[in-house]
Amino acid sequence: MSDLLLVPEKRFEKQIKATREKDGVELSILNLGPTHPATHGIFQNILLMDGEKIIDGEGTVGYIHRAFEKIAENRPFYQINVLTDRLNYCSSPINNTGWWMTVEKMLGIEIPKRVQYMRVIIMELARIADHIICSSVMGVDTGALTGFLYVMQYREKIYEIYEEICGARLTTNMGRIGGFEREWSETAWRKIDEFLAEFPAVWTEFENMLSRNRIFMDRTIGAGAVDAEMAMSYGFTGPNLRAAGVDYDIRVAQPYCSYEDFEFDIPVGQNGDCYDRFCVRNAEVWESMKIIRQALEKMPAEGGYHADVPDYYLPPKEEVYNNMEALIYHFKIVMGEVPVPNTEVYHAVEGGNGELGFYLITNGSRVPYRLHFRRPCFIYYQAFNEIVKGRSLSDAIITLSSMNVIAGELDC
Amino acid sequence: MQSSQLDLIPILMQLGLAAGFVFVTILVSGFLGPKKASKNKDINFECGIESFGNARVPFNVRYFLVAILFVLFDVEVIFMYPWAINFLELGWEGLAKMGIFMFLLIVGLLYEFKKKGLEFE
Amino acid sequence: MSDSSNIKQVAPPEGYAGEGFFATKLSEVVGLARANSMWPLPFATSCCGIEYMATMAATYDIGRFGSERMSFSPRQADMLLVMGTIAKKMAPILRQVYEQMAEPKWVIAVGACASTGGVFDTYSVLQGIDKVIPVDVYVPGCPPRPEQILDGILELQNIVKNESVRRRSSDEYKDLLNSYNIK
Amino acid sequence: MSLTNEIIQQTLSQQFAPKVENFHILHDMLAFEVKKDASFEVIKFLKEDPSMNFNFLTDVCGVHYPDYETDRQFCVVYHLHNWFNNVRIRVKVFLPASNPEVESIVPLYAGANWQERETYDFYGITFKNHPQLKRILNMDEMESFPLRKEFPLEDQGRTDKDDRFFGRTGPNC
Repeated sequence: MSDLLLVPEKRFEKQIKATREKDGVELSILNLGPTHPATHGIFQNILLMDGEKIIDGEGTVGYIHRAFEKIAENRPFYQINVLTDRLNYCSSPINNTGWWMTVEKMLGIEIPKRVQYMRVIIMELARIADHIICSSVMGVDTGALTGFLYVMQYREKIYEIYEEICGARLTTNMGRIGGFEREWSETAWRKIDEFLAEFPAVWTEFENMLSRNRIFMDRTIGAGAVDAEMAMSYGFTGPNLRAAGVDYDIRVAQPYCSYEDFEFDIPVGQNGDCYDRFCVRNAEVWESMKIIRQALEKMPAEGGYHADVPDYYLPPKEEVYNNMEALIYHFKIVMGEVPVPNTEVYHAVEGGNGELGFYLITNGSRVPYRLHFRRPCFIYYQAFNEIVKGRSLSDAIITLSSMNVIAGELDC
Repeated sequence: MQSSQLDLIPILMQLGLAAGFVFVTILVSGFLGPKKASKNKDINFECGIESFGNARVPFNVRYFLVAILFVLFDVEVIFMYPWAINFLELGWEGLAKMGIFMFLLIVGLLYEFKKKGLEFE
Repeated sequence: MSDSSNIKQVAPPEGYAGEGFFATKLSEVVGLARANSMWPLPFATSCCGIEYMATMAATYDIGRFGSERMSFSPRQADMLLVMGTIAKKMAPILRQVYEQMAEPKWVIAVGACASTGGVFDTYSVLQGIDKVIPVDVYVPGCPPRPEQILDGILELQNIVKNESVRRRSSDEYKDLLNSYNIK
Repeated sequence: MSLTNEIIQQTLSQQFAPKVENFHILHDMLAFEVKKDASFEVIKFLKEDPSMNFNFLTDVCGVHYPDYETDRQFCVVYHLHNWFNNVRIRVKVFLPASNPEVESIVPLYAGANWQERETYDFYGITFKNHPQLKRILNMDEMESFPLRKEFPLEDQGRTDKDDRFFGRTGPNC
């Protein structure tokens, strides 16, 4: 157990000497280092290689550790939303809405149906955007750059929808305690409809290009296979777990934000390899589009865009200048004399990569006492060296890309 | 020089121009480009961390085997080029000769297959 | 026929008149050649990296400005685009990559985190990469929009156009490197 | 028979009477505290007992309570989730301030490996016979444990940000 604490290079040198004497095979150390085009983020893997085959490996993370949890202990609730959209920055609206739902659960605020439907729409759009990047970058890693360039245009269309709703493209800081900061503009609804009209054809084209492509199938089928038992014991959640055959999805297991009103099914793979993860993510894009269509149809007409909680929801500016209560509420919210209970709450949301959980401990003051993010990437990435042992280096690269490890969420 | 050779001079000029342009640009950029060597710059790039161990490690023999086999069959293809050009004039007799040549190499390929030379794992 | 009275004569480009037909200096020619073919090293660490992917993609296409070819190895890179948060654990790696780049080299700090540490004023984040390597252009924004990143690259192209050929051997440049004790 | 909080509470109290205490329900999730030495057995029981069957470890994290009494200043919180009956549970283990140490549950759930390393990295809580207990997110040369309450947020060595302009008078206001 002690030599595991050594620096990986020292540990592998002992193994190299051992195998050199025993069967004369010369092993070598490869550094899949922090700045590497194949790792779509900054994590390092020092691999012990026999030619092309990986014998052993050790991962080092923490290269963009920004101490989110320490910052969260010094920021009031509405300022922590800025942190959450830098967790999994490919689908930041999901993180934002997840954080707002945790705070609302802690404060016991009831959200009107219309706002819940709007939140479902924006979360599913973010999930589509996340899967667009992951699937197309998987194509880039097996050599198909065209797919990436073609599909990224539709991610730009989703960026335009974000801009209509909250003004930002990537780190959206969307929503408030109780709903959204403003009614969605006419162009936002029109752009959502346009996106739903155009995107299916594009996504079919993208899928046809890669799903039955001989090169892509040979590269990904069987690479980085994870069985259900190992996935559950390593804490896999999200598309990586569903690719291994376990149909655990929080939107169905513990429905939040009125997900129970929509019919959608959970795509599940069989043998949990890169090809299954790719297909599960592609199928989930179809499911998300189905959810958005149902949400648009069943959207209740009235209900406004935020819950009526003046204690926590900043009143609009013209009201603050005109009537007294709004001024008092505005002052109390900004100065932080907000009635916060002294409690603990854990709320989980189905993020782009899996179960994104917020464990919030409050002690009645304006800043949380302790906030812990359950980051799916951090938990399932520890199985990477286990999965990749004994496989070739090119399998390791495609496994890393298919697991969609986002550095911001990995070392938050 | 006969007139036919005179026609070749423009081709030589073209060759000279192409090779010249490449050579001159490399030379000029060699002079104009600033050079700054330092110890830290000359060690090989290892994704940003100091490199450990050396890369001159004896590697597995199967890489060498694959390379030699490639060269062998590549040379075979080169022999086919002259045959492919005057394919019609040589007619059946040419095909027979080429067939024997290729048959010998296919026997070699089968021999490798049996000896598992192409197995990469 | 149109009477030639109301045709306004456009002034000829200034190289046309004056002494020496389109006379130019060597550094301007070299600068022009360098500026329009800057090979970027995308040192993408976090959210700005994803925004850079949008800049590389079809809509904002960085290839229009000569930076089509991404080089992930510092040996063939001209400009180091540092995008995203640089933690203290990452600083020596960033410095090593910068030192191993071929001269002439430039650095663009894309985003607030690379320029000043941004929203993360914490114990583990390097407060701005100019503490470790000299920076030529800072692009504000968190993350900056693709147009802002392109504007930063155009800004750098102006710098490269007007840079004299002898800058890299001038002692003012040597003092700059010594201040970062880069040998 | 569906697994409700009361059933869990009864079975656990019978099984580990003195070691398990302070059952409370917060936002419809049962939470309880376990004595330091019995934490491994309780979690093993929760995982392997057919009636409990908590097969999924959702999360491991640490909390620092500087103003509690000295033998309860650190706390390790485990979140477990029973997928079959869809029940979540929170197990809290309080540790003394002087030498916070608890049994590692990597043999039960492989997913706890890095999360325990992260808790060690942030709070200095050592996990006995953890396969590779060393820092994961911070630099290896760092000695202090940053998420403890007395550790300041800002980097003390920073030169550029003048506290006066940021409205910070005292250390970390």
